[in-house]
Amino acid sequence: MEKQLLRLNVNDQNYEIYINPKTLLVEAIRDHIELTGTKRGCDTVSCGACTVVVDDMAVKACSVLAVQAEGTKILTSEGLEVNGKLAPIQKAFLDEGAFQCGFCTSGMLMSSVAFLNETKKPTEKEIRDGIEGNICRCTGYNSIVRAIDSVAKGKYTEDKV
Amino acid sequence: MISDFTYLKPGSAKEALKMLAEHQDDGKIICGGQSLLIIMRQGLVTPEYVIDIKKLKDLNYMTFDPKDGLKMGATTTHRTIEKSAMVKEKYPVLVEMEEKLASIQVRNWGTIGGNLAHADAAGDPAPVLMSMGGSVKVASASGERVISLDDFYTDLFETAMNHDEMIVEVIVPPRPAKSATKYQKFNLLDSDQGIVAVAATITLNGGGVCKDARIVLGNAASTTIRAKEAEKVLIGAKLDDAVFQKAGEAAAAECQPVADIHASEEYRRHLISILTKRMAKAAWEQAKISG
Amino acid sequence: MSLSGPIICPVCGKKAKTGSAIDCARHMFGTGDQPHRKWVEAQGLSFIDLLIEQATTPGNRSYVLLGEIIQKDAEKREAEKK
Amino acid sequence: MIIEGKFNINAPIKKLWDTLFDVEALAACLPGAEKIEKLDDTTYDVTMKQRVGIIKVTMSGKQVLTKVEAPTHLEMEGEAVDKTKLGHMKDKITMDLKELGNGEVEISYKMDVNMVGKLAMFGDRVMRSKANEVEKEFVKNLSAKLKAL
Amino acid sequence: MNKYTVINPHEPFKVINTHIHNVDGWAKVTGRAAYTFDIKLPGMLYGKILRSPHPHANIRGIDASKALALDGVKAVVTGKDTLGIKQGIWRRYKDLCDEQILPVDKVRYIGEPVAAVAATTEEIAEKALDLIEVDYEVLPAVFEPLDAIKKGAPEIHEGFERNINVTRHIEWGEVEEGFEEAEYIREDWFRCGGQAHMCMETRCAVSSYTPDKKLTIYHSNQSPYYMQGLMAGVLDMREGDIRVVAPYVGGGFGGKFELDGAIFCTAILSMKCYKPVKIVYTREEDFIASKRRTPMFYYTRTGVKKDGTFCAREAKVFTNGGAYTGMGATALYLTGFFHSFPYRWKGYRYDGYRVYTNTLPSTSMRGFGAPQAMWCSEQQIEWIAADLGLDPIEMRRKNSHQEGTILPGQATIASCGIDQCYDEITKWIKGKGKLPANRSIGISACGFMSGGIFNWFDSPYSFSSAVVTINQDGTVELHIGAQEIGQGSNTTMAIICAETLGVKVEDIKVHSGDTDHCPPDLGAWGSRQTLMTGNATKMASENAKKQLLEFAYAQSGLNIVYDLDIKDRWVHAIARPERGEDFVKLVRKALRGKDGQKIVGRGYYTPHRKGMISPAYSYMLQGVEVEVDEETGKITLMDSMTAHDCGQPINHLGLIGQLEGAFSMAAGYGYLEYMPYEDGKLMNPNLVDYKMIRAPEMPPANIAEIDTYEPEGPYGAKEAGEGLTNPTAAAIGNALFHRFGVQMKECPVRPEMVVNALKEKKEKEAAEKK
Repeated sequence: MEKQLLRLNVNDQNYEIYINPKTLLVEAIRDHIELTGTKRGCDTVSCGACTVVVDDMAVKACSVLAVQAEGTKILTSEGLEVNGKLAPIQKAFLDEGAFQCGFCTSGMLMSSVAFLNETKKPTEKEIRDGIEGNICRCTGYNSIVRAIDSVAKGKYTEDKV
Repeated sequence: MISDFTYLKPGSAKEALKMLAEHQDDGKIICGGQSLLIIMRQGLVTPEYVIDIKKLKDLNYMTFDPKDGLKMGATTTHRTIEKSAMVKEKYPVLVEMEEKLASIQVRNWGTIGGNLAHADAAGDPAPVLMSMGGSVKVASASGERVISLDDFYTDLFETAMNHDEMIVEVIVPPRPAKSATKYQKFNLLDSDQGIVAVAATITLNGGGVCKDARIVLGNAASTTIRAKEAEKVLIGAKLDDAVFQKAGEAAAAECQPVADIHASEEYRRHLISILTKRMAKAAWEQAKISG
Repeated sequence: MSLSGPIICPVCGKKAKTGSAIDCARHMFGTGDQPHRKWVEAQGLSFIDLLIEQATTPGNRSYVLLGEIIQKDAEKREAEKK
Repeated sequence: MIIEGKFNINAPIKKLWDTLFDVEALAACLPGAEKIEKLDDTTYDVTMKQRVGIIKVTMSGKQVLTKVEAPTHLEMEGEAVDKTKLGHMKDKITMDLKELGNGEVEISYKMDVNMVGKLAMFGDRVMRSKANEVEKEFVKNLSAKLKAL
Repeated sequence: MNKYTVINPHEPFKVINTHIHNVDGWAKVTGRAAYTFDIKLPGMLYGKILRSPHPHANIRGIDASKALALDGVKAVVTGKDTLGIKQGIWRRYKDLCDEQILPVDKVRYIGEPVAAVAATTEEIAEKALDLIEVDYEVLPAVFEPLDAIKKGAPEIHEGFERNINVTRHIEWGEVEEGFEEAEYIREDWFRCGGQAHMCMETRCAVSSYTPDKKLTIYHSNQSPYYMQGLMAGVLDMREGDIRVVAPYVGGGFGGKFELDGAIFCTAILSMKCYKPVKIVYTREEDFIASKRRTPMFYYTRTGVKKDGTFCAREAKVFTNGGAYTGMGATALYLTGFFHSFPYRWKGYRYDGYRVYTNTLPSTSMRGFGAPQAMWCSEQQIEWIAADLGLDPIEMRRKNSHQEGTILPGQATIASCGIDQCYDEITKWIKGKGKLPANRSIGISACGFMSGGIFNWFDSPYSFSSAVVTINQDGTVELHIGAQEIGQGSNTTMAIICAETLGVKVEDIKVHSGDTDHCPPDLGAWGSRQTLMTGNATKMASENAKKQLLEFAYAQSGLNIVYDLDIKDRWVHAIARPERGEDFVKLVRKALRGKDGQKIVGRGYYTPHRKGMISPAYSYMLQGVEVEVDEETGKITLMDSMTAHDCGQPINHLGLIGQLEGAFSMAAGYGYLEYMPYEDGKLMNPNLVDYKMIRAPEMPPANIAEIDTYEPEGPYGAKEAGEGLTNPTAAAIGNALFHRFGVQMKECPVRPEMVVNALKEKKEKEAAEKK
């Protein structure tokens, strides 16, 4: 199959890649752009390890064709930290120990970021529903919920400047 | 592994229909792709042409007027419906249903048209929309027609659409006075599809008697189905717990569920009877207080 | 007939826990290796069938049955010795 | 996976039995049957095409009669592979015909189907629902055929 | 959200049990942590494995010529390309080494590898699989242990009559006397299901064989040292010629310390074409062809006195071993051992039989046999209490282990905080007051080991070892063979090292997961690393510190009766802490004094005279509040409380994470995670149909941390995080018992089972009325 040129904007950086149109967004990001923070954990759009933020929305990158993401702004876990400065959600994950093996963490962070941008004063239930598309086999989720909650409650506001 | 295909990106619905007319059975419309890409990855579906309508602005709209009701373009995402203040006011059950549909990621990218066209008997929107008397407008290069959801599903993963047709609009009639719809699915995890699901719409007359009832069952047969026997029990009756119980039993008797690892046929019937009873009652209680 | 000493496993010579035949039977099931199994089979019993019976039905029928055979065997051997 | 079912046909049992063994007639009645060919006394070459929504499956393989007690009992075994490598299946089918006395014959069948591969992912739900549908269609076609004979 | 209580905390440490970020944290939250899954080497090929569609079949022949002709295919290997060596972790017991990863002539379960392909892309490799023709002779198969043991059942392994793979027998105390003394005896039969490890990172490996006959393997595993040894065995190479690197590992849970198809097939493919080869299992492959928790059939008989004093217990167990032994023999032993826990008995007896079947092999999984043991034991105890009209908590309490309890020939309990666990759980239950009608509480007790004393691998090395090197700038290199798989062991070891040396955690660089650079260690299993590698790390740190302090003594000219110590990078006399010197300065002087040699401390640990099972035991109680929809049977977890005696906690955040994580996995085992088989085929090998707890299903996890002191552990530490996988399922069962009076004997408890049990109960009651 003839490859076609695709322009993607990932973490504020423009990339030009040549892909087969059947390439999934997660494959474009991992295999072509070589940002491997985004993971894959299943083949059934179940686990959320491949979650990235597309135009401010959390999306599972294994359920989107890369060509469908042309013209959007994509954010991955590598784009959260800027010049060595961690984003509030990253700090909160460290403070709460909201990860163990770390394989789901990138996806979990991206779901959290999109959720926090959208929901200002979330209840615990809303936070849990906000990450229900992401499986974590290690933590039992509660530390992740605490991390999201602490960001929502403004614990890291001074960092936002 | 997904098999190779030619990717087509039409600029308008009209162009998309032209492509579809050209490729017919070899072409496949993709919108959110949340269901399609899974089965394509499994190699179960191998289209030669994939026509991407996800970004079509002319299919992405939501309008409401008291006479015609709610009209949603096919590419309206689940999340848009869930977050719409208008939908929440006019059709609160749609918001309740959407909040329980899979996960935020899926709702962000997946679309109402794609969901209905996929024709999964365990899908969430179909029972609710069918229960509210909804229909879809399907179009082909040669014209448009409106199909009531009652007639839309013909078999497992099959619809009344021809190969050159696609859903362009979802239509929900205005809610009658003294009417309410309730929906619940039985699942093991919050984000799961239903092992079974029931949507119930109850419309009351002035005297509190059931004027109309529409009971729709999800995943209780090879397609989403109306539980017409259960409806008969309800219509014209003065509603009380005994009637709801009877309606539940009727629905359980008329549905045609199959067994799988999650539930036996018998247990599915049992669940249908419980959920039908509960949803009919919940809809009745809400209908009593609604304008 | 009573034995002069505690029951000793006819296969490996291990002294039964309380000296009784039923304990020796338990020891045989517990060890379950080829020599022990072979001994049981040689008595015309099916080791595995006894085991399944013991594990899947109430009571201690298999233990008792094998215990009786071990007892008889011990008695026989003691008599032979004499 | 075991699929069982039962249906009634209004016809004399002998006629029914013969129709079932008439390869051409059977192929015409069985929905999706693309080919049924008799290879020898007990072996048939069968190709069935089924469609589940957008998924197309074409299974082809051999069915072997393992027990025939005319006109009441029939057993067969077979194996088939999907053309596009979606998977393969093995089946054991038992069929019993019973005269009900009112001119009707009750046909009961039991299929023990074992599927491997991607098809198995869809598994039970699809197979059962499809079996149900095929049965209905088959009964309709067979009844019509018998009437016409 | 969650309540966290600490009971009898010890003197505060400088580093231990303070709020320390995970040392791998920054890499994991920035997406930079590279897993085996992410590795791409120059010129790398991609491999795929062809798997058996049959549960039991002879391989008559394999024709790969069409596959080899496909453009891009570089190599195909089958069993014939291997040495055919049967492998297993039981190097001491050859009989139990029964698995050829690529079998030469016979397959024994659906999904077993049959051939492997290496190609330039994954897609080509997958296409090539379809072109390999395998001629199978299908054999009759058997799937359930109680069928496989019957006369006439198919023989799965030659010479294993009735398919009995392993038997294990435990007996101590006076069992018969105990039963004679008993005034009430209860017998029950249980079934426990399997469970998938479901690591987020599926099994994967990259192997690179070079012309100098050296093999480098990147592999997602729990014990690089085991992998090195096992691979050397199957390839007939020297261990030293194989380097195994386990970079960041995306979860293990007991499922990644045996050879898998990925590591074996990449290695032999790479040896065939001298190029790096990568294989990543799909999620489906990971379900059908990795291993699982052992399904068990349990019979247990318990005798007690009317006042609730426990007398004796005996159990018989048949386990579904699947096609190969793997780690399953140990699970068979440990389930029997922990079935007696945490109680004192006059006598205890256990007979366990592991049976081969034509299903996925069963192996170790977090809890290692104990979750099954507790599912049966803790429910039966609850029923006995009800039968006798006794308070279940008080009945448990009066029979529980204490400090000094001896299990003859097996174990001596040195530290035990279970009494306080009962107090905390009682407080939690009382604090709830009257529950709504649709809710109930269940509790369950448990004890678990802190590191297994099993040298099945026949290693001549210490069980754990560590090397501490101090650089001239005061930074410290800590080399350990322990494996970080997410449980936080690197952080725990850094904490122990920093505390012991008297420096800060940021001074420590931890090196692990590489057999070329780290000392041998048996790896991450059996809750062993905190205690065993912890002891080795402490010893190595003390050793380095002592060398440093020798210089400090020499140069300070202190009176010989003064003791020196280091805290917060300050070397000082304990009696006069203000008198001292900066750590880094001292290090520089010491290096010059040692002729420029770095200070290197060595530490090692192997348990001695600690019984047969483990050097130490932790204790815990789990309470759950459960809501059940009586009509649909749906189970919802509303709240939970864990009281855990974990010795001295080392890594505070790690401890919480381990307890919460163990709870979620254990609760899943109790009511969600179900592995149904049909004709040997797993029916739900995907994350749509295999249900696991997600964020909305997870209840608050309240924790009471009970700090005891374990003399054998580093700073008094012992196990936390694996043991809690054990009691939870039974706690859920007990909640159902209290609500409805139904006795659930099979786990996981699915809603349909609840509905059926209630129906049965009603029918029985109606029949009794008549």
